[in-house]
Amino acid sequence: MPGRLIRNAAFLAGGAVVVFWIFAALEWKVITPYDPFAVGPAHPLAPPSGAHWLGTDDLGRDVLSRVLAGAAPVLTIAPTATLLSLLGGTTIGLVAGFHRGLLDDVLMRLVDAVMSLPVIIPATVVLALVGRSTTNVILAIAVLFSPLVARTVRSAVLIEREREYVDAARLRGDRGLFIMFFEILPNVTSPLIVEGTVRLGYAVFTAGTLSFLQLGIQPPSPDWGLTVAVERAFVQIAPWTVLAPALALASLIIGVNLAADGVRRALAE
Amino acid sequence: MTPPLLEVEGLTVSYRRAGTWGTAVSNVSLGIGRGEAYGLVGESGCGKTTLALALMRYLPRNGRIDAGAIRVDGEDLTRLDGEALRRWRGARLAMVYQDPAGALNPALRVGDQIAEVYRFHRGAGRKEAARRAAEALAKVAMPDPDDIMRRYPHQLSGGQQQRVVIAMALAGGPRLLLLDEPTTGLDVTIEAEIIDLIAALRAEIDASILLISHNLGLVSRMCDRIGIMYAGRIVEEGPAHDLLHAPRHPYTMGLLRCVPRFEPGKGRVRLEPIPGALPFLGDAIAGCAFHPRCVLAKARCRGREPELYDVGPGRRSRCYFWEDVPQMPHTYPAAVPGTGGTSAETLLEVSGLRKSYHGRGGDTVAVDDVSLEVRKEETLGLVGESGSGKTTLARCLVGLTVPDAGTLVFAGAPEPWKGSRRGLRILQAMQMVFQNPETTLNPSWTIRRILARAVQVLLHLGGRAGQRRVAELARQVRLEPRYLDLRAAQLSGGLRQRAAIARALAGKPALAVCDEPVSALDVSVQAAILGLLEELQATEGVSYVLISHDLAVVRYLADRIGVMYMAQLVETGDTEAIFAGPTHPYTEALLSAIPTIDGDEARPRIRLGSDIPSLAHPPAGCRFHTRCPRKLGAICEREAPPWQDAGQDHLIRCHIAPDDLRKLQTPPGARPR
Amino acid sequence: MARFLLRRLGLVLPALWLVSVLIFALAEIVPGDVARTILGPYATPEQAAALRHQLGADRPVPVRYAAWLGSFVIGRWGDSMVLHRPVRPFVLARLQNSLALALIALICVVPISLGLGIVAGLNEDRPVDTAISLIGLSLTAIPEFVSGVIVLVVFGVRLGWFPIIAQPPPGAGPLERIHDLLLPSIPLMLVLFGYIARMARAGMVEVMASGYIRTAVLKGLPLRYVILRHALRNALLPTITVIGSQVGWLVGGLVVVETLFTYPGLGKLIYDSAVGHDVTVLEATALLVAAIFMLSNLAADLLVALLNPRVRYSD
Amino acid sequence: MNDSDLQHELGQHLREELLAGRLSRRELFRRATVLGLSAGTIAGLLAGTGGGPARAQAPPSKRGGTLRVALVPPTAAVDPVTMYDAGAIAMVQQVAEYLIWAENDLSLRPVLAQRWEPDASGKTWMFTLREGVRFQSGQAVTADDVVATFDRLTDPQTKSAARSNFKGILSKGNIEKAGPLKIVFHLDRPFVDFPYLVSSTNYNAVVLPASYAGDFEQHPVGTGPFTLAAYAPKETASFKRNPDYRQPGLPYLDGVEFRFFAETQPQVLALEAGAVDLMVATPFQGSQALFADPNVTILLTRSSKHRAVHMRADAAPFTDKRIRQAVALCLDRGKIVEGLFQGRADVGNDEMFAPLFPGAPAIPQRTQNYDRARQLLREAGAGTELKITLTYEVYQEVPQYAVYLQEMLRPAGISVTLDQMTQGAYYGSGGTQPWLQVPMGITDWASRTVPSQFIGPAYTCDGVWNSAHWCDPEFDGLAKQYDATLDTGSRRAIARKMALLQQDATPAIIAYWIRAPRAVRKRVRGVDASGSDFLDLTRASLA
Repeated sequence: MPGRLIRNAAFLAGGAVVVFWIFAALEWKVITPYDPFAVGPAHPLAPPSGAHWLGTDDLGRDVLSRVLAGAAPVLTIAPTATLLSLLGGTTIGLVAGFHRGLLDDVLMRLVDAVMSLPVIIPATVVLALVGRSTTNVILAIAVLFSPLVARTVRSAVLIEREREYVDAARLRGDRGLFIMFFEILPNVTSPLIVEGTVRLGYAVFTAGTLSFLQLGIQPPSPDWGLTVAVERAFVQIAPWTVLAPALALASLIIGVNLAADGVRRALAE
Repeated sequence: MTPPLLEVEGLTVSYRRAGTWGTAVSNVSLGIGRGEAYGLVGESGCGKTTLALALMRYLPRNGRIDAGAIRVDGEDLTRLDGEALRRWRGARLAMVYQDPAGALNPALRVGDQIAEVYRFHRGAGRKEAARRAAEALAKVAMPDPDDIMRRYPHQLSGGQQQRVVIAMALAGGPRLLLLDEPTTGLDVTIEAEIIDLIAALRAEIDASILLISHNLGLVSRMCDRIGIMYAGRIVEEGPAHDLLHAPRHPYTMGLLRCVPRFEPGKGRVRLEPIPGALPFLGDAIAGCAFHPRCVLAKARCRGREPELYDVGPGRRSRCYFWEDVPQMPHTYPAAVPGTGGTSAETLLEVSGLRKSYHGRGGDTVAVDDVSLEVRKEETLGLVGESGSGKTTLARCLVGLTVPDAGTLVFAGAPEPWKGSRRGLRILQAMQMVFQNPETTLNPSWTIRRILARAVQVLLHLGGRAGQRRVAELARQVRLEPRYLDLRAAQLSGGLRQRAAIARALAGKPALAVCDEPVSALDVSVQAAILGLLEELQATEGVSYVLISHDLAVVRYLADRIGVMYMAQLVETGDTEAIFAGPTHPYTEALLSAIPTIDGDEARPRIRLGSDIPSLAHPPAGCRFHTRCPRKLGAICEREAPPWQDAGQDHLIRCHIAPDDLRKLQTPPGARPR
Repeated sequence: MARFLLRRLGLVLPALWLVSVLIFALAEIVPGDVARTILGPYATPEQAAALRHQLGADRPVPVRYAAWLGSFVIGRWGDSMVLHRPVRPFVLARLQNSLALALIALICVVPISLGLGIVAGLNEDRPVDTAISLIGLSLTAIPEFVSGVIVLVVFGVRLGWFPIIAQPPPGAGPLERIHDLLLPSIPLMLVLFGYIARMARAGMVEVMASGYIRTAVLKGLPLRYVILRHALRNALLPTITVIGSQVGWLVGGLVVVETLFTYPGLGKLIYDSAVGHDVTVLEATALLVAAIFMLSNLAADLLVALLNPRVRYSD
Repeated sequence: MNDSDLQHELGQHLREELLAGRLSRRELFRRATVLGLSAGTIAGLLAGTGGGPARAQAPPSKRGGTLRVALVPPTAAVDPVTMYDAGAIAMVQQVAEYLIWAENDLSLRPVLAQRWEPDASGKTWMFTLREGVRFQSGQAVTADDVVATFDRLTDPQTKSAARSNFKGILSKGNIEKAGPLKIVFHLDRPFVDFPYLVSSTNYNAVVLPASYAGDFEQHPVGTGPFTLAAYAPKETASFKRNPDYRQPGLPYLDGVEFRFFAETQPQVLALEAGAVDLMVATPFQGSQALFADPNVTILLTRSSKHRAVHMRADAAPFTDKRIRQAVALCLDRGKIVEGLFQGRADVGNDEMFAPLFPGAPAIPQRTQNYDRARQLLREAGAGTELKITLTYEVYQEVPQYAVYLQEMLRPAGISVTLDQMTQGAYYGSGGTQPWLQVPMGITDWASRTVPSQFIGPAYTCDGVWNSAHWCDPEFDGLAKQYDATLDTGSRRAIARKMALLQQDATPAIIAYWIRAPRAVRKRVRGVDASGSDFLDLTRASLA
């Protein structure tokens, strides 16, 4: 599998972008030219210059430093939320797909209900409910994505459960739980990985949107979605304050999607 | 010989997989005369389908023709492209595919799909094309062509779909008809009808035929000349009769010896499996491709690859030692004392088994009131076409499916139907071997872990004792220890089936239900597995319920046979008694439909009229009356036939008494039984 | 076929009921309350409590839910406690706006993305395919608020081609309405393009590798005819389902774009009523969006069934 | 119109103060209007002391046209009695009028009330209504309407926030109809600035017909220059010219079109693109583009609008006032005003007498002093690292202010965790009202015309909105005394004592007093900025 990945140009490009942002998220304290939180009332909204390559924001803080530091919140929220949604989703999908019957219908109706509302609405209400903090954002995204993961896992399980090795396991007298988690689960990891990588892209997208609606991370965090939300008021006179975080967010999502696409192709071959 | 219609010269085709190119067809040359039927025989992975696709210039994107020429009527197809190639296809060359359902567009009416050939090749208008399409359908013996025209593919049976494909192929008036495994997916009786149809059509249109198949019987019946392919090369070629009765290549001889033939009874003639495994498509090959598995192989065979030497009138063989082939030593495994059915003690007794599924259009009865018994160390064969209910019956026996009614008594004690409520005793005692080697083993487990788990659950043997039992099982199924630590994907079909059998034996079962255990395997590998099952019965004393649609396999292994038709048992009895006759008219039709290699008992061909009725609305009275050549009359349509005894508990469910059946079924002057 | 319809409709109702319970419960525990929304921060707690009592907002939750459900089921959507206006005309006017925007976005983006998706599918792994796939992938990745801001400034303010307040005057003709709504629909189109093009491509690739296309080609039929008559119909089926699933988002999920372009759509109304605690409006709009989502999915599935005889004629 | 002898005597007192340099001309003019002196008398007092009042009005260049206004939408149904947000207030102010209009310089302009005068004790006020004024329903305006209006606002059952302003000053039933156009207010305690409480400052106090039943949107009846023609919540509101408005020839405009925007940014874009002519509230943060736009004029007025950074005096860690003082000493107020408003605000001094208010006591200005702050923290035993949480709402420049505070407190060893909430959540509901409960918070205060309107509710022991929970009986006494003293000289002395007391205790940091900007297109005439985002379009016109 890794052999094919390396040869896939899209994967390399996407991977490079993602690695860059991960590096930024871990090392921003070292690599940022200025302290991203240091306020500079003397020079708010200064255009890009020698001193400040990407200019300064409304509080005079260096935009480049904040964009680099901004990778950290997104890259803690999105992967964690995706992982949680994978765990939750897989369990629901396994149980629903394997047991069928009433349990399956109820779970799937729940999935329909949650999915029928555009992601923003439950997120709004959930975050307003439990208050705004990074952990709550992670929980909100995980809760919202689990049904989608469940749906994918369920369809994969529906195919596997008809396979003869499952009958053989039943024939031995193995219990449902063992069959689900030890026999079937290892064989649905491939669609799970694909779903996981796709979810990661959406998690970054949703985390950014939640911050934009000021429901997610709190100032003075350099989070990109939040920065775009706050700085978009100055978009005419200081477009760099909005474009920098916006393009950073877009680049990360594209990077993740390209990498995901590469993984999917490699798995499919 | 008139100039050949098709002339293939030095054709070499290779595929690119994961970056590396592997040759699938290497330096093949063959010729087919006008109106001649050429049979191309080979097991999976020998490159026969690749050859067909290359002829049609429809190789997938990762395939390419490296060298060679394909001349039809003198024109080299490898030179043609674009419009010229398009005109050739359909008009000069036509193809019939293995999977008829997949070959028809699900979203278009069948009539339109045939008519469009006339519109494009014969320039016919819409109405004219429709008329000729209906005509074509009539030609392929389709009842009520106008109704069929308006139907969609999913509304037709397998047999009907294949007939439509044939009609489509013939619509362009092709000079060469390519048939790639045309009947592999069909039931035996339907297959017979399609074969007869092709034979009849051949006479009408003066097109040559290239039939590709793995079934020697089928090819011997249909074709004038035969070519045997192995690992992308033609290893032997010649007139059908001469080749089959006096093979000049070790592989051909091996194939003939491993196919269950129609000599009576088991225990005397053991099948001779060809040792080793089939090479994967594209493996690098040194010297003669067959030498690793060849009994006659000598040092020379490993050197340069032999040519196709002339070995007789129109006969060629790619073997240095072709003269030694007739005296090729046998590779019988050690003869095993045949115990077959001696002990009368009943192991399993099922009575009144009924299982129905409630679908949208009311209930479909899959198994209707079946009673049977299996004796110790005996093999009961269950034969029937698809939809006869034999698999459902098997799943009910082992507790995977819960029937509506019926009782099951195992070794004297009644047992619940639901698997999860069965005690360890019966779980150990009754296990199942499944059909498809691809999915019978968990792909992410190693063989050792699969067997260890079975031993752990069934015999509560963990740790060292468990490992010892696993090693013992591997020995019993002749699975070398080095395979134990591999995953299913890394094993060949035959090895996987051995592992599956080992898993079934984990709990020292008394009865193993085998659902089509060999039908998904190549012929040479089938013989090895059948031999293994037979050996295990002798050494472990395990009895089998063998489920198969292949009468030859059942005849070879089974002591007693039950024939099922549309969810009902129609005949039970000892194997020899049934083959000797008299038999239920359906069994008679089944027997006659089996294509046998020339020279075996040629049976009078019985054609079953219409198609198999739908199981949801079975015919009243005797369910076979709609297709029965021996139908008495109204009685068959009204009353369900009683069980009639033909001696030595050979029971036949038919209104015709057994003796009358015997008279009807013995052709004048045939050898008395 | 009818059975298929009945069964699916049967599933919609329980799901919708589940949505209403979900919304009521969540809105109930969101901090802040309707009295505060009406009276503002400076009213004393006693005054707020008095208003809550007057509005019956202090009754136990199940009682209020039952009262709301009772009237909602018989068609009385009730009045907005905050705006003292009947909910139905207000919400339906907003629905009309949302549908107009959704329609314009769909009309513009569906043909383009289908076309390009099919072209990509026919030229699998060739440069044109990689290009289209990459563009699709990148455009879907850009959140609406990012592309919205950029589009707003460039076309709205700097170039002035389009009005930045996406509210066509009441008497505007269809052309003018489309012109005014084009700006907010651009971010939607960018997101949708990725989804639809990728699915169309995947559908085409799968169909071109199928048995019946091989048969059609080997029957000597011209390639263009094979694509149009045989391939296209089966390739587009999965795409219809994708489009169906996006309608729900297009109608009710655009709070971000509606805020940016001051467009009075359902998305913003749901957001405001959720934060402002206007439960009657929230329930009506959320259920409306949920119903539209489920019905559009059902419509898509029906269309797919109609186009695919295997389902249409299943006995 | 003759003034009572009391008013004459007070007038002379003001002239002496002016001549003694203890009173500016502007303060004399303002003080005189409060006391109800007629324009003629005021002109006499100012005679010979410099330029006349700068109220000359340039003649309008063009009549007619429709003015398009951008503002925040009303959050709830529009009802003058309970309205509190800028959107609803602006709508009502086009249709209805007050007894008195408080100008930006806090002078009082008679509207429906022609004259008013206090008695000697400042406890009883006599108001005379203007004659011949009609409601838009055609019905004449009488004392009954005014009595009903104020009974409605002081009714214990009312849900109007105005009742808190009248608490302890005016109670229901004490409003006496003394004639067809005469009303007498009997106050609970002397309140020299009472006219402000019935002026536009108390935005709920518009005069409505006695028959008003709380359904303003259905029956919008007032005496204002425009009538409400159509209203689509959260979208648009359109007004038509009131043909028989009490001032002939006014208003100049044919109509007004309100377009509602939930956020500032779309309003800025709309104004820049010319889709609207006037932006009711133009917070500097977010509208910087307009300040540099050639075809936009920025109207500016001083106001008492401010942000109070309260620190609860009754809860850790701020119980010790030295810690509160230390926090206050960390702020560089000049830098904050420069960063947040580019200088468009006056530096505050942690006390309630804003530069806007006349007679503001000049006490030493508190400036940044980290050493003193660190010393205070050591004395208070706060150790080297003080952890505090600052809660605040997302409103105009408040979030940026919070970040400034966080940065400026760090050098003193105080680490601030920011807790941001929406406005709805910050003001809370039922039991939880964060702005009155959190240890440290930033609360936005709209402009008021009189310091006691801040001091009473927020800094007295029984103050309804006392976020800091600060209680100093001496301070309360001084506050009551301040309200009751007519004489400006002694009032300033009391104010000085109160300012020193409050600055020392520092219940809340008042770092700046915002100047309220309002952006208009060049062609808009006759409109003024407003500290409280009020919108008076009586004299508005389009060039």
